[in-house]
Amino acid sequence: MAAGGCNHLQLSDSWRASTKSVRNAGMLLSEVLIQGGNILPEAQDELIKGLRQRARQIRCDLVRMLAAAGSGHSGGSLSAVEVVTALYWQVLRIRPEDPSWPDRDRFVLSKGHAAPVLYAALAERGYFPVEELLTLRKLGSRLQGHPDVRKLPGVEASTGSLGQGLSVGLGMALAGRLDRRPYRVYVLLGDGECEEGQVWEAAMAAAHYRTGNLTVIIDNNGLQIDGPVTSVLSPLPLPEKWRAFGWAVTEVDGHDLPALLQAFDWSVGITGQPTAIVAHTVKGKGVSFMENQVDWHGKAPSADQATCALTELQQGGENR
Amino acid sequence: MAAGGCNHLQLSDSWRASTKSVRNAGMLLSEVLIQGGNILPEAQDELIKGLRQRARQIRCDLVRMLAAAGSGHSGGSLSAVEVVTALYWQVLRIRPEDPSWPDRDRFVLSKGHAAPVLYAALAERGYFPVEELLTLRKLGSRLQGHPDVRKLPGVEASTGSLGQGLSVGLGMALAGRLDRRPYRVYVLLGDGECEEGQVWEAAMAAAHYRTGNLTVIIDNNGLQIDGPVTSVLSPLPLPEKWRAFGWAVTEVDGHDLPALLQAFDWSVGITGQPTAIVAHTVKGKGVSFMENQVDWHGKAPSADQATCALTELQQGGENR
Amino acid sequence: MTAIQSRQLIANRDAYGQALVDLGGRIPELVVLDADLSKSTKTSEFAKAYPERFFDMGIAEQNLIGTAAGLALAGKIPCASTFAVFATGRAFDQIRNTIAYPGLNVKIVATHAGITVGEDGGSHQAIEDIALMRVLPGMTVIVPADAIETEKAVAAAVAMRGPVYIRLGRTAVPVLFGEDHQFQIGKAVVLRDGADAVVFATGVMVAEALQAAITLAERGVNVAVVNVHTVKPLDVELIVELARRTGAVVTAEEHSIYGGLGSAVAEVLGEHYPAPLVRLGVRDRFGESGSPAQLMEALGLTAPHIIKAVERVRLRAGR
Amino acid sequence: MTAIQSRQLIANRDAYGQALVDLGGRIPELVVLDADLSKSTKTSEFAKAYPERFFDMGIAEQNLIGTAAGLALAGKIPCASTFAVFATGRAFDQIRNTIAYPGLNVKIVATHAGITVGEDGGSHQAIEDIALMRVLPGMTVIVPADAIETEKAVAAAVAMRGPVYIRLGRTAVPVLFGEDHQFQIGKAVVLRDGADAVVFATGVMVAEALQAAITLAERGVNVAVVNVHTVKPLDVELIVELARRTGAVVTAEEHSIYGGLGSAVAEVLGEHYPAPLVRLGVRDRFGESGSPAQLMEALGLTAPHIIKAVERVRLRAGR
Ligand SMILES: Cc1ncc(C[n+]2csc(CCOP(=O)(O)OP(=O)(O)O)c2C)c(N)n1
Ligand SMILES: Cc1ncc(C[n+]2csc(CCOP(=O)(O)OP(=O)(O)O)c2C)c(N)n1
Ligand SMILES: [Mg+2]
Ligand SMILES: [Mg+2]
Repeated sequence: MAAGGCNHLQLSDSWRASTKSVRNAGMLLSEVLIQGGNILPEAQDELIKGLRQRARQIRCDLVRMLAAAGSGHSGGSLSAVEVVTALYWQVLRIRPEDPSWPDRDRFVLSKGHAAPVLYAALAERGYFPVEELLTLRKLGSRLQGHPDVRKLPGVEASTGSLGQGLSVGLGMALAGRLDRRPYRVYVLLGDGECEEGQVWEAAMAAAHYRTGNLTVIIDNNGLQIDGPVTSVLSPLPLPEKWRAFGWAVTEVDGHDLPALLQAFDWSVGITGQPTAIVAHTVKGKGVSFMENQVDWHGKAPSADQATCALTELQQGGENR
Repeated sequence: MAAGGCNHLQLSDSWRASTKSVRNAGMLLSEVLIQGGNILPEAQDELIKGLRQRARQIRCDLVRMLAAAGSGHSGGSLSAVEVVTALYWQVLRIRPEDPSWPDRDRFVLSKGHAAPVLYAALAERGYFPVEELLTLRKLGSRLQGHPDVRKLPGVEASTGSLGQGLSVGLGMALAGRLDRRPYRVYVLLGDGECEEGQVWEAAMAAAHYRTGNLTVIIDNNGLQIDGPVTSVLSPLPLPEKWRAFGWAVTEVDGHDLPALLQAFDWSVGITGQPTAIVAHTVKGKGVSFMENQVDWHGKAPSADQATCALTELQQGGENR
Repeated sequence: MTAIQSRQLIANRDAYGQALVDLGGRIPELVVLDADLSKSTKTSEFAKAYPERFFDMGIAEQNLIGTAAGLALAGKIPCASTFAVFATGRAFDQIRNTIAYPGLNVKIVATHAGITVGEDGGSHQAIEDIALMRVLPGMTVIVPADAIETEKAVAAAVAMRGPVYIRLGRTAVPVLFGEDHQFQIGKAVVLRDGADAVVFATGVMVAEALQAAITLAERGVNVAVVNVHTVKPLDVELIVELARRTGAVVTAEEHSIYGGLGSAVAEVLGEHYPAPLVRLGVRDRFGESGSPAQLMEALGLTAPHIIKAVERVRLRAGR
Repeated sequence: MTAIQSRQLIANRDAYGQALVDLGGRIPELVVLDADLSKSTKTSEFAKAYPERFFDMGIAEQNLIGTAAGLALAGKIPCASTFAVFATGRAFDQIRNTIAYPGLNVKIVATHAGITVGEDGGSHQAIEDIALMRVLPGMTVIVPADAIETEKAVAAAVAMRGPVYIRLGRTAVPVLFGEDHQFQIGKAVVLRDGADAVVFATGVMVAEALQAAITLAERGVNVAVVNVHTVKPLDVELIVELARRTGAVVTAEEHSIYGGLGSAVAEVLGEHYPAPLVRLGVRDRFGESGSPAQLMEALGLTAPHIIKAVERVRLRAGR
């Protein structure tokens, strides 16, 4: 296993063990970490290191699958890697071997065009074979251009038409409360997506129904398709808007894994009110020629570009 | 002319004269009034007295036309009477004899179910005969259940499907700016209507495009159809939401005519930013048995109820 | 042969409210959503009986549908209601992409469809909702003719898996059927047989068609009347059979002549048994204010108009 | 008789971008709006040429349409663009109530219609947009077949008063017509005459139909091909004439078989000249990811499928 490599890295056994024990104790590991619980400092370091490796692995998966597909959304997949990594390897209580476990936490990718990052996470988490990632967008594939809940295990909702996922998450959250199930619902929105009125309908309703089991993460990468969000049609300032709509809000560097874990822990602690995490991110993060480039929104790398990107990712080292 | 009566009152000549001269001087009378300009105090009193009489006249028209129609929206028409009166008799620069004058100010009744209050104002302002009000909702009438821009002069947009009027107003405001026309656009929204996502799409866009020529008035009567807005699906707090969406906001007692005039003057003074006036009102205002009664949202008074209501309105006196 | 069994008038939406209350007791997964029109759609009845399973989403139809989708994904059986014009039009993309595309188990039960909305006028009179729902792959579209059929349709919709659209009107309509009325989704019902022409009717037009048939029978013209309560999936077999038997086809619906029952029958005829057809419906215009009865008359949707249509189509068929 | 004049491939949306720039210079009232897809819809060309008359409304299709309505009410001629699935579905109620009901002078020009959207998959492939727009009273619905026709359609739409929907695809398609192509809204065009059957085609299917006709001619079957670029108002006269002349009718469209051209022709046949009909289109299913060519093949929308449809309908017509 090459350190910093882009192979299917496995986390070290010690990390696995520590994670497991904490999970079994009914607490989030991150919670323990942040609140200075009695976890060994090496385990903390190990956890974050493992997550970083995981994030890098997912970026490599993204580059490979997008290049193989020849089309797809690179920028907004890459910007969400840490958010998705934190969710799937630390936050979500899920059972990849039992995708319809009724008590599972739900993740709705409302910005459905970032399907590749969801697929990569699901594959790496064991929902389906990693090799299947290379069928992305091909005729007959379970990996549709936008997530299709009928086709792929682990996908919680069909998305792609922007602005609809929060309503779906709200419905799930209401059902969870009705059934007295302990699950939480997480919804990832784009910043451009926040221009859709339905987002605000759902935001208003979630606050009205005090769905404390509902958390939104906004991938605030500053870009949409036609340009920077501030020049196309500014949805900013986001925190003020969500607060005015009755949500508890925090802001975080969306590539800083410890900060993200802390934010997720914060969200669990808030009850009787939905929570929003505004994650400041870089579109195309991790591939230098894609970073902050609006043109890389809906484009896949060529084979050459993919090679460059993979090299760069592999050289990035532990802390990139 | 019975003082405080419910006939088609004409304002006294002195008021007309003073209004006219100030208008001719290119200023809003209300502006002069508020800013302590050199208008005679009697003219001030006369103006407000005239507007109050006008408002009462419109309430009487509403009761009569709704009773004649046998159906229609009483509560939300009555709550908007002062707002509409202030607009049509003081704020809007319009020419009833030339309804398509390109430089006219525009008023869009986004809460289209309050059509009766718009029709009453248009009739009283001379757009069409007052008697025609009694054809409301009848087959073949120009007074459709919800405003139809094709049918009735003075109606600026077809509305009735809630949440759409602000977008229309935004389009008009953008066109005005493009054509360098001096007109302003006013849009009246319901508080329940603010639950529609399209309202927030339009709000975001208007702020982005800095349409200083666009003013929203929210008829904050606290009720929608299924109950109080706070129990159905709370859109509150409204000022915070509009502010977070980039609007300049003021709050006002929506039945206090001097305060309304002041608010409209304030809105004219704000440039480079759209303005929102949150008008706190009473649904069913002026008819005691309708006030704050959710059941009077979409109901017309019977003949007996109308008689009661008219008596009450006629006894209300000058300052009611 | 069924005739109009009762002069009792009940609004289908009232039957819907009652059906919800009944089903709510038996089916714990049933949840109901509305968009600030629960008193009009009669979901308020369910809200009273099962407050914790009722969600008023306010004036926000997009979110109404999206939330229903989420509830369905979590195992609930949601019925989402509002006026037909807003249910289908304001939330079309939500129904399309979040419900129909994944085939979710959501029932959209809309009231105030058609021109019998009356005085509210054209902005509130859905004449396109059947067309909108029919074009969605996998969507079942039901238009009950009376209170009894409404009750059975709602129960059947809740009992099946997958998305269903049920179209109800505002006004009270004659009760046509008895409690023993057999209702099966997708199975049209011959209410009256006849060899001289066939009228395929749906919703409020079924009663008008029956009346027209009675009048015509007095004149010696025997017209079959078929209640096409399910516009999708269409009972193709029965339609072809009746078209073959009569050779003269009329459709009658309180809906645009584009995209609804008339189009559906035209498609079947073209592809299976070409025959002269007259479609009765709203002919490319919006509704307007007026009483329901005035509008039905003005827009040509009453029994006398069906009679004329039958005469016209028989002429064309060379009878 | 026209045949495929050129092997040149141009996407209709590119022609749209060009048309906007041309018209922008001549028509000062022309304004263009988009919803964060200007590079895809090609309204970005207009934005570059006339920045002050271009409005990007962000990802907010409802407001896109509503703002266009307001601009029209103030005397502008707005062209509002985004993907077809969102233009028609996400903003249906806005188009219905704020544009079609008052008959406003707004042109909705949508791109990325149909399954040739390709890899983005079913959520992005509008197969219902024609049905949605056709049911709206007074709405003109145009589906150009190539770049030349797109240019002329856009110019004609801007020149007429009232709401128009123009449907464009994503992919490059063969240029069929020359600069001298006569285009008139509502007038279908016989591209190829023939007495053995008629294919009424629209949009990308026109080229497929021509190809099918050429192959069939080699086998001695002479098929008329009609370019029905205007689905509404429909050229009823021409359709009846061709149906009468051939007695065997096929329709071909990159759209659901419900509510689009196929239904429109079925309606005309039923009401004017009953004749055997086969409708080619998407048969009650959503699209999926794949290349445009793969999908056209998989969903049965290529020349060979048209040939089979012609054979089928001729068999039914007893030929
Ligand atoms: C309703 C809808 N309108 C338009 C689109 C086309 N579209 C896909 S991605 C995108 C931009 C999204 O921007 P943002 O939400 O900021 O996503 P990110 O930057 O994270 O990729 C648009 C307009 C869509 N998918 N859905
Ligand atoms: C899109 C839409 N949904 C629902 C309705 C039905 N409706 C008419 S009035 C109304 C309540 C409006 O409440 P509010 O905006 O507070 O108006 P007001 O209290 O001033 O009458 C509703 C739900 C509608 N007209 N349009
Ligand atoms: Mg973004
Ligand atoms: Mg209110």
